[in-house]
Amino acid sequence: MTLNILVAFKIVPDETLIKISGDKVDLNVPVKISTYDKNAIEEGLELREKYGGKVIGISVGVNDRKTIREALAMGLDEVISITPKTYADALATAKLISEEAKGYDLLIFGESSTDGGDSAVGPMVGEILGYPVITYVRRVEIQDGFLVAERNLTPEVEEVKAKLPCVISVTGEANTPRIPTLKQIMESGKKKVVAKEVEIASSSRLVNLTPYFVPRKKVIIEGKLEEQVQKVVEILRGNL
Amino acid sequence: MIVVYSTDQEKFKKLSGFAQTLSDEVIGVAPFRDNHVKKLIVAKTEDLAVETISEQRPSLVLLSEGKREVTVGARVAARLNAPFSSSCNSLKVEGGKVVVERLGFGGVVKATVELSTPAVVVIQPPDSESREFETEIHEYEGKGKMEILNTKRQTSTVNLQSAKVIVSVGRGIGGKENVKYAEELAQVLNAALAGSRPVTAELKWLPEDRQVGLSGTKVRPKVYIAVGISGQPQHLAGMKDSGLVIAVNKDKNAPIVENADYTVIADAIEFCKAITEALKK
Amino acid sequence: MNYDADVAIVGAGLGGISASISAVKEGLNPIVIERGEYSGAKNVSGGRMYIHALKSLIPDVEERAPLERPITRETYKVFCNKGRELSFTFKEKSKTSFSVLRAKFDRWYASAAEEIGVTISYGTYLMGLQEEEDGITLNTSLGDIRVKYVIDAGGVTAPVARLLGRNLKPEHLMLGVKEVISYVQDLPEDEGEATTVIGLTRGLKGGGFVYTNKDTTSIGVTLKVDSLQSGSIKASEVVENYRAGLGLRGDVLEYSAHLIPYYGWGNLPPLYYNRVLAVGDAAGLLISDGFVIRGMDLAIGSGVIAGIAVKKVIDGSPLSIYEEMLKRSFVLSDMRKAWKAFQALSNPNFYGEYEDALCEALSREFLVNGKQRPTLIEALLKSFYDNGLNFSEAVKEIWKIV
Amino acid sequence: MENSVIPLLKRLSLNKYEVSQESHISINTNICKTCVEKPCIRVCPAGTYEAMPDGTVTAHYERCLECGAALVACPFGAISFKWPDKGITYRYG
Repeated sequence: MTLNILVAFKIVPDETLIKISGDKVDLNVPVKISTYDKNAIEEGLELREKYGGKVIGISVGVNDRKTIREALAMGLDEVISITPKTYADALATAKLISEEAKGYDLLIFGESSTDGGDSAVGPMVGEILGYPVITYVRRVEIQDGFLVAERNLTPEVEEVKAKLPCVISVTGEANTPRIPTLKQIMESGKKKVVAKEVEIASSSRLVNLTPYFVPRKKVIIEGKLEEQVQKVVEILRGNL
Repeated sequence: MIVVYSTDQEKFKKLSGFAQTLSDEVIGVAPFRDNHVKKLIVAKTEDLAVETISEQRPSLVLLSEGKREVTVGARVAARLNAPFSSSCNSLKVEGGKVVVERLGFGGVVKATVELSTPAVVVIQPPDSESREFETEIHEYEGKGKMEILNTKRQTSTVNLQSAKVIVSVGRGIGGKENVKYAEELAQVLNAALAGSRPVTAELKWLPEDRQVGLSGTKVRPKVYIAVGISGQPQHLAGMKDSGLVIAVNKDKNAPIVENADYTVIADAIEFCKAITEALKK
Repeated sequence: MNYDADVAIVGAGLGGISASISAVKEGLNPIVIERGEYSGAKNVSGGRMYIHALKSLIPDVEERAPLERPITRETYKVFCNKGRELSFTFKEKSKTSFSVLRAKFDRWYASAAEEIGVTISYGTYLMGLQEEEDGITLNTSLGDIRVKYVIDAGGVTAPVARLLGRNLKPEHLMLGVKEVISYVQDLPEDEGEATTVIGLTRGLKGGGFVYTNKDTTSIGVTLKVDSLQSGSIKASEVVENYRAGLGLRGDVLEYSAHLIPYYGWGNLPPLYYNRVLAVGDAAGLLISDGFVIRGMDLAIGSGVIAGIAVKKVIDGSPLSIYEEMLKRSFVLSDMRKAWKAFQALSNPNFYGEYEDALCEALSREFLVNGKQRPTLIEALLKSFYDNGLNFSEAVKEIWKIV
Repeated sequence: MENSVIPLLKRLSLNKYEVSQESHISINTNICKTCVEKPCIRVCPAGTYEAMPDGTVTAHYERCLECGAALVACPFGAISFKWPDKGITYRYG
C-alpha cells in the first residue's frame, strides 16, 4: 500500500539566540524548524521511502520562506503554510490543522515544540478527527492497514497497534533527521507552497514573558588538580 | 468541580491535596485504587481516561507531570473545547480565569498564561496536605481505539526529585565507559547519579529516567554537581532551582559557568577520580 | 555543458545579497551559499550604514528595513593626555545614514531576496574549487555544484581568492572589536548619534566609535593589525579600556570582532580574475577619510553592479566590464576621491601626537592664570614645537584630508 | 556592570557558540619555539592563543570569534585555519 502522510512542523524562534537584557525578552530572533518536528519530517520521509506515497508538510504560524524551504529540501512534496492573524494557542492550532488533515492515512507530529512545548497539538488533532492517538513513538511499522508502534513513556515502553488513519508523535530517538544537499536545496525552490492567512480565536492568552534566571556565584576554580579538589571538598563540607 | 488524573500513586496523592485547596468537589481518575479523593474512577488505559474525565464535564482538570498525563490532558482539552497548558509550576484562579506560570523556550523564559474555563492543566503542584476519605470507587472497563500489545515496565532506577545531592554527567565525560567515575563520586557522596539529555536519551550512557532537563526530570537538590555538562538551556531548565551548583568543565566559555556557583576547570574524569579519593579519606 | 546555476555567490552578507537580487532582476539563476545558519550570523559591523545605495535597489527601504536610528548628530571626541578632552557635535536632521545591527538587518535583507526568488543555502561552507575551461566547480560541505561564474562576497578574508592562493597582509587590515551594551542614550526616538573617538586606543593606530541603536548602543575600536602585532597591548584589552574610558553604563550584551579591509584606492586587490568577481570587503572596498568610515554602501553598490556585470559577461562582454562599471559608479569614484586622505591618515603622527599637541594648545587658550594668553596660532605653534612636531607639515597633512 | 573591566572569558560567554569536537586551528609549534614576540597573542581579540612554558603556542579554539586576524597575525605563517562547521553565531552583529 502507499501512504498519504501529513507532517506538522512548527516554525519557532531559535531558543539559543533569544536576547535577554535586564528584565526584557526579545523573541525577534532567527527562526528554525522546531527540533523534534525535524524528526517528524524525517519519519514521514522514511515511511514514504519504505511504503511509497506522498508526504505533505503543514505549518501553522509565521510563513517563513527560508524555514519552509529547508523542510522542502529535506524531501517534503509540498507545504501548506497557515498564518493566523492573531495569537493561536495549541487548541486553535489543532483546529486549523484538523481542517486540512482529512484524507490522509497518517498524521505525524514531533513530541513537543521548543517554544511553548505543550506537547498538545498532535493529540488534539487526533481527538478532533476521532483518530487513534499514539504519542512518544520511537519505532513504527505499517502492517495491512494497521500501524504498530513502540512508545517510550519512560519508564515504560509500550507496543501498541491501531487502525489507520491515526495520529502519532515521534521522539528524538526515532531517527536522525537528514541534512539536504546543496542541489536538493536548489530544487526545493520549485516545490509548491500553499499559503493562507486565517482568523481564529484562542481561549488562552499569553499575559507576559520574563527572563528566567537564578543568580549564581560564578566562581572559577583553576590551578593544580590537588588544589582544585581541596577547594571543592571544603565547599562540599560547608554545604552538606 | 475539579478532576485530577495521574498514573503515579505518589503524584496522585499530592495533586489531590492541591486540588482540594481549590475546591471541595474533587473527582479522581487513575489507573489504580486510592483513597485521597471522595470519588475515584479507575480507568486503566489512556483512551478510557480520556472518556471518563471528559464525561464529568469538569471546570478544571489537573494532571501530574508525565508523558501519559500530557497526552490524556491534551485529548481531554480537545473534547472539552478547553485551553490546555502543560509543564506548569504554579496555578491560581483569578476572576473566573485560571492563571498559570510555566517555563518556555528551552527554559530561558518564564511565561504567565491566562486560560478561560473549563481548563486543562498539567502541573507540578506545590506541597499540600492530602486527606484520606472513604472513597466511592467506580471501575470503568472498555476498549479503546488503540490495542496494547505489550508493556515493558522498566523499574525506575532512581528518584531524582527527592535526592539531596545529585552528580550529573554530560557528553564531556567522553564515553559510556567513563560514567563509572562519576558513579563512584556519587557513591561516596551518597548522591543520585543523573545525566543530560544527550547522555540519556541519545547516547544511552545512562537510563532515560535519569535525565535532568526540560524534557526529563526537574530537580532541586541541595547540591548539584554537573560533570562535563556544557549547560544547554534545556538542561539548565531542569536544574536551575538547585541549592548549590558545582560544575566541572574543560571549557571556561561553556554556558554552565554562568549558571554555576563554582566551576572547576579540569578534565572531568581526572577530577572525579581525584575528588573521590579525597572524599574517601 | 551543464550548469547547476549561472552564478554562485559565496557569502550572504550585504554584497552577496545585493548581487543575488540584481542577478535575478537580470534574469539569471544565482545560488548563494552562506556558512552561517542565517544571514548576519557571522557578520559584525561598527553599525552605521549610508543608505543611498540600498535605496536605489529598494526605494522604500526606510519603511521596510529594520534600521535602528537615523544618525542626526555627528560627534567628535578627542581624548588627550592629562585627562584633557576635546569634543564637538554637529546636528543635522537628514536621514542619509542609520545605525544598524547586522544580525537583524542581514536577515531581513536575505528574506527580501528570497521573496523575489533567490535561493540561499545556509550552513554551507566552501571547501575548494576547480577552474575549468567553461565553468567552475565549487566543492561545498553540502556537495558540489558547477556554475559559469563566481562572485566572491565572502567578506574581508575573501574565501575564493584565498582558495586560489592569495594571502592576506597585515598592513591592509584593521581589526574591529565591538561590544553591544544595554545603555540607551536619552534622545528622541527618531534621532541617533554617531561618535568618532580619537585617543582612547593609546599607542595603537586606530580609533573608536559609539553609535546609538534603538535600545542598545554599539561601541568599539578599529585597530591597524600591524600596530597590534608590534605593540604591547592585547586587542582584547583595548576595547575594555575604551569602554571604561568612555564612562558609559550598562550591561555588555555581546562581544564581537571582525577584520576590516584597509587597502585604499591605490592598493586594491584585483576586482576580477579568471571567472571570479569580488565585491564588498572581499574586494577591499572601504573608505576611511578621517570623517567617515564606509564599507556597507560600497558592498551593496559593488554587489548590485556585479550582478549586472555577470549578465553582460555571459552575453559576451569581457570580465573587465565589471571594473569599468565600478569606475563609473560611486563605488570607485568615491574611493579615488578619498585616496589622499586615506594616505594622510596612515601618517603615524595622527595617532596620539597631533591630538596631544592640539589639546595642549587649547589648554593654553582656555587656561586663565594671570599670565598673558597667547593667540590660538601662537599656542598651536608652541605646543607642536614642544611635542617635536612640525606645524606646517601637520597643516599640510590635515589639508589633504579636508 | 558600571565601568569596570569585564574579564575576557565572561565577555565571550555572552555569545552563542557551537563548538566542534575538533579544532579548526592548527599551529606549527616548531615555528613558535623560534618566535620571541608571539604577536598572535596580542592580535587575537578572543585570547585564543596562549604561550606555553616550552615556547610553543596553544590554541583555545573554542574561544575563536572567527574574525580572521590570526590568518595574518603570525609573520611566519605558523597558524592555519579552516573555518569551523558551526562556531560563533551573533545575536546583534
